[in-house]
Amino acid sequence: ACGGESSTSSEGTTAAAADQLKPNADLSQQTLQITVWDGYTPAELPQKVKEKLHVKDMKVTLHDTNEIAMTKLTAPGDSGIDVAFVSGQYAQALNAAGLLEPIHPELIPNLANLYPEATQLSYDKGNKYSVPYTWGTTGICYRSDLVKSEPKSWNDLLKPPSWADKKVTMMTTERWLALPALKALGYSLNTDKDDEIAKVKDALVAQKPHLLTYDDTTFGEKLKSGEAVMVEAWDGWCPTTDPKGNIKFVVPKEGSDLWVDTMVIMKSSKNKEAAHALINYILDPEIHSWAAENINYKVPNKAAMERVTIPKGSLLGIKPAELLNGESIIDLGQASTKYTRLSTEVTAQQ
Amino acid sequence: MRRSKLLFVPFWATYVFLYLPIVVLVVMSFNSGRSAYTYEGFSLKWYGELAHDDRVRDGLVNTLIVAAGSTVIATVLGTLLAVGLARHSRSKLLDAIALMPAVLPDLVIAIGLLLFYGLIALTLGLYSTVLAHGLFSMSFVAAVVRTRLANADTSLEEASRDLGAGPVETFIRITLPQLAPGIVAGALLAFTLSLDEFVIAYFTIGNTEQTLPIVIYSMIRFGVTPKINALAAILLLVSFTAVIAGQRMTKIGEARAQD
Amino acid sequence: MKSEVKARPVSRWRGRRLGAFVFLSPGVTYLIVLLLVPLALVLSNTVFQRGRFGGVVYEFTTENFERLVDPLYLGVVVVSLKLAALTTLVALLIGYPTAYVIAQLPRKWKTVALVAIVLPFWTNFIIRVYAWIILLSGPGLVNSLLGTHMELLYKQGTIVAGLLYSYLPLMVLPLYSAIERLDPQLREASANLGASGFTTFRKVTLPLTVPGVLTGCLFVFVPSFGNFVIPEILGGSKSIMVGNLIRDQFLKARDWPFGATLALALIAVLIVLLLAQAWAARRA
Amino acid sequence: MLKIDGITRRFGEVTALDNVSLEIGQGEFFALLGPSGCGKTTLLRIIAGFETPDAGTVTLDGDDLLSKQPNRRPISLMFQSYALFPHMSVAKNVAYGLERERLPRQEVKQRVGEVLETVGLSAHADRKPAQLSGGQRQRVALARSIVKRPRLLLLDEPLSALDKKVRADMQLELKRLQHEVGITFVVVTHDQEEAMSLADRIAVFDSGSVRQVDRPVALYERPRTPFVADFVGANNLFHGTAGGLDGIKTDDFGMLAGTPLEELEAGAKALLAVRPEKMELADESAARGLKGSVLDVSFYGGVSHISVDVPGRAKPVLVAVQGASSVEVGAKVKVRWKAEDAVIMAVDA
Amino acid sequence: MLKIDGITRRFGEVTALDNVSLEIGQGEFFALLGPSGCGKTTLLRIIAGFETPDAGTVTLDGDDLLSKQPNRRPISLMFQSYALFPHMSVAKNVAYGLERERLPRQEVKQRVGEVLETVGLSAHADRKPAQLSGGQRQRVALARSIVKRPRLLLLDEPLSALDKKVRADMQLELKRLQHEVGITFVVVTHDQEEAMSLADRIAVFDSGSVRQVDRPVALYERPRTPFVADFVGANNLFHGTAGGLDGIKTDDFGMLAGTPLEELEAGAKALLAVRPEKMELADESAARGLKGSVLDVSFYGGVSHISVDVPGRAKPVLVAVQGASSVEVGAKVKVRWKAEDAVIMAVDA
Ligand SMILES: Nc1ncnc2c1ncn2[C@@H]1O[C@H](COP(=O)(O)OP(=O)(O)OP(=O)(O)O)[C@@H](O)[C@H]1O
Ligand SMILES: Nc1ncnc2c1ncn2[C@@H]1O[C@H](COP(=O)(O)OP(=O)(O)OP(=O)(O)O)[C@@H](O)[C@H]1O
Ligand SMILES: NCCCCNCCCN
Ligand SMILES: [Mg+2]
Ligand SMILES: [Mg+2]
Repeated sequence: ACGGESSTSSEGTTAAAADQLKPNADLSQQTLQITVWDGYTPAELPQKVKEKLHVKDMKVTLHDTNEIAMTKLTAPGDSGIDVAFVSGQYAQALNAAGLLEPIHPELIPNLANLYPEATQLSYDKGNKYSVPYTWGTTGICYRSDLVKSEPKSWNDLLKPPSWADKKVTMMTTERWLALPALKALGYSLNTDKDDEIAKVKDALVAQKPHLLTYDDTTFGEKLKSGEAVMVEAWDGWCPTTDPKGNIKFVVPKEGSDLWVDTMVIMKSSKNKEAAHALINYILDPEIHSWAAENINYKVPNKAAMERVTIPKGSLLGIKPAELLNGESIIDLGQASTKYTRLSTEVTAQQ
Repeated sequence: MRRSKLLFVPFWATYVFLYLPIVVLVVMSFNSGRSAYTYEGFSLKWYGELAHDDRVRDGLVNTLIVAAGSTVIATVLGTLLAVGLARHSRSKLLDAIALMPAVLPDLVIAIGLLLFYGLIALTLGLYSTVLAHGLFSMSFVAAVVRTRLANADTSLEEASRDLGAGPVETFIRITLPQLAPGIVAGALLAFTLSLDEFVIAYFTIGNTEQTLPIVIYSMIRFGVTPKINALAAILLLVSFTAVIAGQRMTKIGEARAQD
Repeated sequence: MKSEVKARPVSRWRGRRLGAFVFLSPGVTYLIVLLLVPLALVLSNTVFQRGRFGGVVYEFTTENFERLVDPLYLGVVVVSLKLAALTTLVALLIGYPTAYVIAQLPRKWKTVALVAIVLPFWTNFIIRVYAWIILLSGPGLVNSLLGTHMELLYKQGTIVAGLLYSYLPLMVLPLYSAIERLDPQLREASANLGASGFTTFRKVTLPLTVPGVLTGCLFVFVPSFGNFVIPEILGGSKSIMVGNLIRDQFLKARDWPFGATLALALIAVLIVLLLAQAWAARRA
Repeated sequence: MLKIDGITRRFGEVTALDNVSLEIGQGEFFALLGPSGCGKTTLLRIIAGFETPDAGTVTLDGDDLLSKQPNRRPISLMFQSYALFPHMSVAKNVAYGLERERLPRQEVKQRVGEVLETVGLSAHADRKPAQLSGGQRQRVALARSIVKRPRLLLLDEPLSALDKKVRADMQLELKRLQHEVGITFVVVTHDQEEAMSLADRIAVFDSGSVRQVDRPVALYERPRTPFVADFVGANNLFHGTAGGLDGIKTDDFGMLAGTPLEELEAGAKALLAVRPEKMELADESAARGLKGSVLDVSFYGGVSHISVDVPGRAKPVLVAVQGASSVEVGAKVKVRWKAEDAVIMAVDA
Repeated sequence: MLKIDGITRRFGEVTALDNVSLEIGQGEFFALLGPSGCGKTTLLRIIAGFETPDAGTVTLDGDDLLSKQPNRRPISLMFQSYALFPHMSVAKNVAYGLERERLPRQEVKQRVGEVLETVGLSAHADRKPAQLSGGQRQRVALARSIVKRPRLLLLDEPLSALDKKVRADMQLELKRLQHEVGITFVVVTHDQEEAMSLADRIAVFDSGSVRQVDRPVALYERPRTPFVADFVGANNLFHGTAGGLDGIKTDDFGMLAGTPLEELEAGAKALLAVRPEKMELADESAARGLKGSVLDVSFYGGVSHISVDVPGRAKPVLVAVQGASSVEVGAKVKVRWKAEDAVIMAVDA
């Protein structure tokens, strides 16, 4: 939490003086280039945007991970990107690096559609430079028919019982690799204390022989096939809606995180009015609800969520208040290397 | 001379090893279910889905453009480089530098080029990837061609010079045909590597273009689906057709040359 | 007469220089602009500090090099060397006979066999790697066929298999190129002097194709050594390699200075290998 | 004994060997002589196992050779193009065959040393083939094949790149090997003198077929076919029809004196052959002989060849005399010979 | 005129050429003769531009040759190892040089056809070198270098793989080229007869140095150094000390008759040389001559060589007689010669 404070008040926001933007700019003179995860926006979005906003053109680049997006966005030279989709702590880092255009709320009337909770996220209180797109938490996803007892604690994953030995997976994206142990040990997700991180490391190294594998993307498949019985998972990617109905999700009793994927506008953009118009358009309940229905992630948009019919077993029903129980992950600046190091040290262990 | 039968064991083993996963991919592409592991019945629906996927089609076209362009650059420059290094240079350092792009991790090249293109404020596009792929492909071509130049009998080149051909003409008419199998092997390698290359393409391609590996990489994050298998199968089919057509063309070409 | 004697070395040199210029300048220019300059850009980072939020702060430091010698990283290097060496060895053992047989095939089959080596690679690297998961995973094909439940994935052996699968053509093609040009009479002479097929191979064919062997080994060893995708997908990230380390610094830790330092170390190892290769190839 | 029976080998349209049969005795020095491209190398390659015949058998002391792998045949072949191992030193090249027999190192070293001494290359033992001159390479190839002392030694033009002196030494050495070690030799050579002086018997080939197999003197003095008469040694040939026991009838020169090898039907086509050294150059005013004028005098060291243009003959008549000759170009002369020095043979229709 | 001046070439320890100087006239047929490895090929390669000398100059009609690129020299070299282009047919190989001169297609075709006819390979025009026999390959190499009709033609053992018949044809062809086209020839050959009969002048090399340059007959009959006497043609050599105008004094045989080439100081070391064909074989009871017994009789076609063991001499005396000889091995004989047939020369200390 303290990390969050320090970074929101850091050089980024203060240094980046807002451009004067014209509310009535001629959008037909502007084009849009966005970068986003594959499948994270509707395929027909560019077409619709062109029709609705009358921008000259809109193109979509896809990125696979936050990290790759960051590399492209932070490289010298003009990335050519107007709007980027990145997770909260990365938006925070981009802003700290002075790369983001402050959000002009007057150009995004649809901000009003957001849950109030979604305007008070610790990496960017007040949505000064980012607008949330989806949010969720991390927990244990498991096969209810294959576990002898339902997991309740992160320790069930960290020290799997014999029936789950070599049938559990963890994510390696470093902050999420540390999450179960941090929470199990009762530490903050944003700790930069060396002794705490050392303890986390011990726990993870001890866990390693009992793992099936590390897996950031296909853990759902492994559960379905029965190779794994318990996995660390983001809520939306835990296939609880599988017709067989034997996959369940639980947030362990020690607590978990609140992650947010956001939209940001690059300072280098030459189409800032159009960029704002795009974000505003996406916050339209009709458009935004598409994300919840198609990618199974909750959206922080009250109006949108109200349109969604929640299927049986879906985690879309988790309420914002519950989500806020999770600790927001924020960028740790220099100290974030400690987590890289942790990840390296754990995986390098033979 | 009779060849030892024993040698055919590793020979066939190699092909089985290379094709076993491919066969599995193709079979699973006809899976009616969504699972990558369990075959649930025959279906062509994944091919149907693929047919409507513009991203895949555009990616394929871009990939072929990049592979063809970079192979041309690499084959020409790499062959010249190989001959230059073998015949006109004694510098081991130059030898080593010429091999570096082939052996540096993709990522280092990718980051380097990203920085470089940024520094000179180049607007990225397909061509920036063509140049980047040309870089490592050239190095592969040069290395493969050099394995043929090693110990090569220089008296053929001498004979050509003696008969009045200048260095360039000798190169084209004598050296090049001698090197042909090496050049073909090198070009094949270059084309193949470019078709498959992801990291460098990712960092050097313009924001509006994607190559197939980039498309696939993002499609595959949730694991293999039969749609991706179908894509692999189609790629194989296209490759086989291209190769067979190529064979035919060379045969016709050779027949013509005989006349 | 005297002036001719003087004129001679100069103009001979000119002739040679012209050849060197014609053959070397295009490739060398390309290498300088697109390899050396970008590398210099990356490597210039090694002496600077990571910015607080990633990026580079242009303040001199030796910290990156101090970190480099940490036993943790050395351990990763050792594992990488081991896996890459094993991959190279196996690739050579099955790649050589394969290339050898291809080189002896009748002309029309030669091309077919050669193309068949690279054809699978015209699909896609990641798809092919995933195909191995289909084959080897718990519910995968091998286990179904054998009726077993062995865990075949996520082991160092699986990484080696994956690397082998990915880089075998890089072994076969240079070997083919080298073997193809051998004078068949040399093998005949050897047989005539009483050497068995194997002895002929060991004493004549192999030594004469050393340049191809060296190139093939380099082509397989180095990308194996620097690979990060296969340890991740097939090894389940349980054993990481140098490539993963570098990737993580650039893409996860956003610690470019340290990533560049690791890359520098890798390049140094490579240069040693490349120089050794160039030396051995020239000797052969 | 090496028995070659009915060997045929075709390369596409070319028939390199056409039903060749030969028997070569144990310890014999056998030479193959014939025009360039007549199939000599092909025959050696079949015996050594590098070429498979389309028909025929080859046996060595009764054992079928063709079914054996090349390295299992007790045969050394010296390749016409040497086929030296470029990556091995001269000594290593020569030692190669011995090492395959697992001989003790010391013995290998000694035998290699000896044979290099013999071929005069002791000083070059450590050089690579690329650092040798043409003749030196050929001697390495020779050394490499003789050092094994195989039962059968096949030499394909073994001395063609050597000067007379070295060649004479090598010839002596081959003879010595034949006598001391009892090796059977089959040697291809285009050098007739070499074949004549070395070989016990010579087979003359033409276009893939054997034309005559005989001892050297018999071959030279009693050629059985026009081809052999023409090919072996220089010869002056006259065409005509058989005309009894002591000559042939020709259109241009009337009756020419000679000795038929076998009885010929009167009127059958016949050929009369006189060796240049049997030709005598006589004064224009001599009683007998064909009139002509000296066209050219060539000095060949030990002998001189005088070409005499005889009206009525397309080719000049060749006369050999010892030493340098004093006759001048343009001189009018007569050429003549003794009836017993001229051979008459039948010409196949 | 080709002028070679002070050419030296070393390979590491080996001095392949040691300060060689030669002048070869326009249109001359010049032969290089010398033992295997004496530097002949190296000299041709320097003239053609594939080897750089460590010292010395080469000029052609006054123009410096060494500064010219090989392809700019008006010279054709026929390589000892042929160096045929394996990927081109025979016709293409031969046409290569002409095409470089951008001659009209029709002319190229015609000239290639002619030269292939000359070397007897018209039927093989479309084959690849790998499909040819050794001798056929050599003829392609020859055809390829002569078809260009360069000012200077360098031939390195051009006929070594050919049988006598084809070789004689080729020799005639070379002579014709020399006369009709006026090409200057420098030919390396180990075949002394060839050198003698073809060349206008011959240079005898030994270990990288020129020992004698002379017209064939002079070289044969008046060798100036013991090396030349021994190397060129067979010779019977006797060592002794100069003993006036008509012989040398020897330890074993007393005074031997001969003719000194130049005045020798009495008592200086001297060598007497008698050619085998100048040797006479006499009855044991003859008045003059050295006593001996017949060791061996070899038949060489036109001549026979008789080795006579003469007590007191390590090497047998060689006697050449025309035709087959009737003398028997073991016979007691005497060998003798005329004083004017024996050459006496000085021996360097
Ligand atoms: N590249 C080389 N390295 C070392 N020595 C060499 C090299 N080339 C030639 N020689 C040596 O130089 C000498 C002269 O060689 P050259 O080829 O000129 O001889 P040659 O007179 O042509 O002999 P031959 O009649 O046998 O062909 C030989 O002793 C040979 O071994
Ligand atoms: N691989 C081949 N393909 C086609 N023709 C061939 C092949 N090898 C040899 N020939 C032909 O077969 C014939 C016999 O060749 P071979 O090499 O046996 O001749 P040779 O008697 O050794 O001649 P030389 O004395 O010239 O070496 C030649 O006419 C040659 O052109
Ligand atoms: N790394 C951020 C975690 C949240 C999941 N977002 C991934 C988006 C891919 N659909
Ligand atoms: Mg032959
Ligand atoms: Mg030579």
